[in-house]
Amino acid sequence: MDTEVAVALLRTMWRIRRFEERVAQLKRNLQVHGLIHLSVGGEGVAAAVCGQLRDDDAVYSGHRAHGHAIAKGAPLNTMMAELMGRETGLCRGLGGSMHLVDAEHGFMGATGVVGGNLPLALGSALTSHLTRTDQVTVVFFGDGAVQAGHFNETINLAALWRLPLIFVCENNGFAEFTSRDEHSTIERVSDVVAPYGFERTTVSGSDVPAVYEAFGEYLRAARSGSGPFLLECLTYRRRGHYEGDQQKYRDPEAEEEWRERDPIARLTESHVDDEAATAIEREAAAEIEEAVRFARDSPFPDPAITAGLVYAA
Amino acid sequence: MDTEVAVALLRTMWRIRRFEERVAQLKRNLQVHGLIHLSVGGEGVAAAVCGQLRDDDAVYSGHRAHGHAIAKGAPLNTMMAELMGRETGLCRGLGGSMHLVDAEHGFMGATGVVGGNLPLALGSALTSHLTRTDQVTVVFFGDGAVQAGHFNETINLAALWRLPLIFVCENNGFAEFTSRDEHSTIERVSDVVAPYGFERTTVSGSDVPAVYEAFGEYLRAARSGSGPFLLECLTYRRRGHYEGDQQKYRDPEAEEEWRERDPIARLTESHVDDEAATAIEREAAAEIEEAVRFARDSPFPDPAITAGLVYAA
Amino acid sequence: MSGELTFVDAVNRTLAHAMREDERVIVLGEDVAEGGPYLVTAGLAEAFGRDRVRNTPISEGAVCGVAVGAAQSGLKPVVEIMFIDFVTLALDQLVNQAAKAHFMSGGQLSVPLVLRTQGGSGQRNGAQHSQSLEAWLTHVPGLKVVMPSGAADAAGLLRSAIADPNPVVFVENKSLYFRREPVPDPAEAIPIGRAHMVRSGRDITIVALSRMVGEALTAADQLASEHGIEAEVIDPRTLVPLDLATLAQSVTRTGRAVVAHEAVTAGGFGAELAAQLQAAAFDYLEAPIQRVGAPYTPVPVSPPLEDAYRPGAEEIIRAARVALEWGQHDAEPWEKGALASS
Amino acid sequence: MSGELTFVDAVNRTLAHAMREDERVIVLGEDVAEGGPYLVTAGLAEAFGRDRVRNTPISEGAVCGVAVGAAQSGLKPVVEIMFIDFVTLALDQLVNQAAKAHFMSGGQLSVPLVLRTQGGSGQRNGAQHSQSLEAWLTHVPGLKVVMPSGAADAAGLLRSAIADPNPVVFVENKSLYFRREPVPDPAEAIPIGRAHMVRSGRDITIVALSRMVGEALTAADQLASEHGIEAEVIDPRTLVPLDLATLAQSVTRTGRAVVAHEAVTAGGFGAELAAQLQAAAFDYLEAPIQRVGAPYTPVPVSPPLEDAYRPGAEEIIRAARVALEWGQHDAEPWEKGALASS
Ligand SMILES: Cc1ncc(C[n+]2csc(CCOP(=O)(O)OP(=O)(O)O)c2C)c(N)n1
Ligand SMILES: Cc1ncc(C[n+]2csc(CCOP(=O)(O)OP(=O)(O)O)c2C)c(N)n1
Ligand SMILES: [Mg+2]
Ligand SMILES: [Mg+2]
Repeated sequence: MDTEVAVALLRTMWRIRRFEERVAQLKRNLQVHGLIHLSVGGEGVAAAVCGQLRDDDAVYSGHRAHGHAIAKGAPLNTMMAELMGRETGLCRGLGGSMHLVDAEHGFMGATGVVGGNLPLALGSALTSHLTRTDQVTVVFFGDGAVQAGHFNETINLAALWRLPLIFVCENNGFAEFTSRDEHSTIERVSDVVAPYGFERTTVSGSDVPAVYEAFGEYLRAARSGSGPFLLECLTYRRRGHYEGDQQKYRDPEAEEEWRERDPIARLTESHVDDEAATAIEREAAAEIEEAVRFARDSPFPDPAITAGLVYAA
Repeated sequence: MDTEVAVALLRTMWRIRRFEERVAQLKRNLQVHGLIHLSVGGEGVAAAVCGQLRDDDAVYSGHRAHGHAIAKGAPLNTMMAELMGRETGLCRGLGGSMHLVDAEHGFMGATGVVGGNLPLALGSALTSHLTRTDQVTVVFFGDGAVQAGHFNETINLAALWRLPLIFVCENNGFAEFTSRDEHSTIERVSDVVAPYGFERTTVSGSDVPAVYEAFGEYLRAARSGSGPFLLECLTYRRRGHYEGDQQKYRDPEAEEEWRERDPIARLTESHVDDEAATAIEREAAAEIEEAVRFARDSPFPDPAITAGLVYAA
Repeated sequence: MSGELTFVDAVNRTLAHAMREDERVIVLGEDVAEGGPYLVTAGLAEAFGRDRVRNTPISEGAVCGVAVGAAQSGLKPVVEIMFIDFVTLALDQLVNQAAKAHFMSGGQLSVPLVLRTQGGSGQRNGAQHSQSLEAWLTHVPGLKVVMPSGAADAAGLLRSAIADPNPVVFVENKSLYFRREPVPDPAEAIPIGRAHMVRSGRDITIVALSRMVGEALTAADQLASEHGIEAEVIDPRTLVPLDLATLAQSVTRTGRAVVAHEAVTAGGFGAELAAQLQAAAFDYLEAPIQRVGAPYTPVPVSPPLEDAYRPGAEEIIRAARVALEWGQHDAEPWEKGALASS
Repeated sequence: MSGELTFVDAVNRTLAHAMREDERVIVLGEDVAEGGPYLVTAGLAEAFGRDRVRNTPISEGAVCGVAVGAAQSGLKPVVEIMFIDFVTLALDQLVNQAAKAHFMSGGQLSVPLVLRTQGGSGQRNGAQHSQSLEAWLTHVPGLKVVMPSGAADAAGLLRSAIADPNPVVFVENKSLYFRREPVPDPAEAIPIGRAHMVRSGRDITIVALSRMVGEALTAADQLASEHGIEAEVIDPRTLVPLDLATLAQSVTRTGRAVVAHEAVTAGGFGAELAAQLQAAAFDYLEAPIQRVGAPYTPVPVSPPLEDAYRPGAEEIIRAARVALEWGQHDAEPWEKGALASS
């Protein structure tokens, strides 16, 4: 991976990290509300995947979506405003953390239903196929979603219809408070889909160049109309399932180990000099402060707007 | 397979065959109503599987369930009465062809929802596990059910909880009017479940001794508490999806081929002398006539019964 | 031009027309390329190709989700759930995704999909293939719900449903499928949200949905010929949005109303109609709004039981008479109520 | 003996009590052995083992089906759907299997299961984690539907639900979870199908569900202190079966009624209540039944929007005043109605 790319990815990762750490603080201070799921420790996947996409490629995600949205190009200001419930928010304060959408940048939506966006992403890929564009669709989901029926229904349909869709599973080994071995006998998600015969692989989500390369290969193939593909990234959820989670199930050893595998630290070490990295981090932090300022300065929406947004005209 | 067993299975198969052929006639004569799905050509599976079960083993099935119910011991008289909507019917005329239940003989139910009984069967196996009995549960389903989300959800749970449940798939290569290759890229259902790591196999459903033996092995294991298992039987639907189906999708060649693989003809040829076979057939036909008489002589239920059967007391 | 068509053919022709007119319209569902069990989609695959008329596996949830995603990205999918009983498997996609996407995205997304399905009893198909579940969908802001009562309306309403930028659930009734009536060709769009005054009358208003519109007309004829009662029959055509004004104006004139559908009475859309009408026409009511629907049981399969279960003209007449004779009995009021609504 | 308990602890203690009393009672659902996000099932796995308190994968449909099968074969499962919003994924099992098994089998099978879930807005969780969908379930013959309004009722009703030989949907409201009140130990079973007269009054009847019972009491206090109006507040406690007699007797006495719930008004259970009450008490009504519920939009997430969305005491007072002042205005009647029911 050349330095220019690494720097760009590092920039995205720091924007996500600082954004989410700030969101955690704001949540404690009751300025951000509701169920907040952070991806601290897993930013590498969002950066390496979305960093290779065009604005007109579609990305779908789930409840842990801030990183994906940022990496796909959603502006920090309007994202922060959305999380703080402001009128200037991406979704005018109607969506919130679990339902971010930035259609302009092809972030077609998060969902609070585990795995709920898997079939929607397939529908998006169907549109590309039928309208003969070279747009690619990517859907992010966790290992917990794999045991939901709509996962298998979607995988089967995707294989059958051979659509330009890339499944990106962030397998952090946990769904809420229970580890993967209480959800399935199959450890690796790429093994779950083995019978369907499409290409799939598992990489470490902390190894950003590896994610970048594996995804890039699938992307090029999907761009020319093949698919589907499944990329499984092994990640670690450094914070609780949601902010406020007591985390009684934590294994301190694993945590130590994974802290060492931090994707930001690793990519910096291998590809970016310290000075540049520090500058990137500072820049990101400043952008986040600006986003908080923007959000704070924005008014809350007028409750009267809701009635007019139930139906499209 | 020794002759005694073969004779018993042949008896069951003829009862199913004659029952269903008679039902087809009655349907044309408007004495049997609604959606009627027959298993003509696939009786071997029902006979070989249910023939090895005890009354207190539980069987669940789907919309094509007559054979399973008969093989599990449901009386022909009350079955026919149920199909003809009579008060003396197994379910007092409230269930009909797709919802047969004979709890006394452990036929715990058919369902009109494709694959709908898969998780119920798992629940039944959970009860055996928790109450420490050696009862085994069997669930029949078609290849069409495999693409429904609840199939994978159930398979995953069964593997995870290791319950004494035997999945029996009757893969006839069709779901309604479309062939399996329009439903999935995976031809064999036993391949679909490969990643879950439990025992599974595929046999010809026309080869009754093969079904008997494969199932028998799983049954013995399940009896001592292991599981799950999946037995896939390749069968052929000799009649339409339902009675009245125009069958435009029929491949006449395949039909000829499969007619030759008729499980009744094959088992007779290999294991039972013609005379005995003819006697068995006649006996079955007579039983069916008696069942039709029984049903015809039974009154229709009084509409007043329905209100009292919505809730258990 | 106008000829007699069955309901099935009216829907079929409208689908073909929409597909011809707009490349973005696609059809997907189980066996749709083979026409489906009722032949509603027969011939479409031959005319428009199997890319646009897609058979799907038995995966109601994901297929509905595919339609949502396709709609959000520029297509106009018409997705079929073969029996409304199986909408139970697709509600997450319909309720949590389709209905809320426009709202939750602050207006960025829209979901122009039509979910066609059919319900209703009468074919001895049993409790899992005979339900009428449209009421659930009227409780979900973001969905529109359309229930045509005949072939011509089906054609005109389906045109509007396909043109609509929102998710529209189009609920057919299998008992209507093979009834013929004149259907204009091409069918003109019938606007969503406007009720149809099917018969006018001064004595009582009958608001009827889907198959019950025909039953209401039979009832009205009999009330007229045998009792000299003139019933006004109104078909709301669309449950969401509901044309309350037309309904309420009628009831304020007649002072009495029966609301009738095939679904179970309790928790059915008739409850919503009754609640709205008693509020809207209170000062003009001479009798409580009477509801007609199915009894509180699953659908039984035995013919005489299903026949007894199934509401029709007779039940409408009985309810109308309760309303018309109101005040002439002495029973405790809640007993009267129970009588009328069971 | 009786001490103050939260709603969460009352449910927890009742589950523990039932599991101790009857080996057949098991608990299953996502993360239940860890206590779940609200700690409702905390400690049960430690006390009764992970065989009887089973964590499940995110497979709402199959898990609900497992509960049905377990119930049919002799267990008494208490299955949890973490948010009622996800009951959309389990409705096939609940509606097509659990609710109909006893009926379709002619009485051979019974399904003694409890499906616990929670709904309601107020936590800024957004449109997919805040719904109130109980009305759907009241439209399904074969299910019972219970909605406790406080900790003590939750304990007593849950006891009955677990003892019931039928599938019972037990709908909690997350806003009530951490409120404390005295709860007897052991809780006595509160019968399913009997309403609770929470406050008596002669001027108007307020029928309120779940969280709205507390809001109705607040409203009643304010109506009394500021306007000298004495409101009667009734909590049906169970929606199916419904204790219509108690409700109707009250309304025939007061002549005015408000029905209030947190769910969207349109298509909500308030429609059923209004429809039944206007039929049962027609001759005694001085004003149309007023409905209070959420507006016809998904639940917005921004705090001031969600606060405006969420119905409470204020909306009940407003509705009560419409009923109490009925006849003093001159608007067209359907405008009044529209006003009252939006
Ligand atoms: C259908 C559904 N069931 C349950 C939940 C509650 N829930 C939210 S996140 C979650 C765990 C998801 O695990 P995973 O998919 O692995 O994602 P992760 O949180 O690990 O990133 C659960 C059970 C939900 N949101 N949707
Ligand atoms: C959930 C659901 N979707 C659709 C249907 C309509 N339907 C009835 S049978 C059937 C095909 C089933 O195929 P398969 O499982 O292979 O069984 P077979 O009929 O071949 O025995 C379909 C689609 C249904 N009954 N249930
Ligand atoms: Mg996870
Ligand atoms: Mg098949």
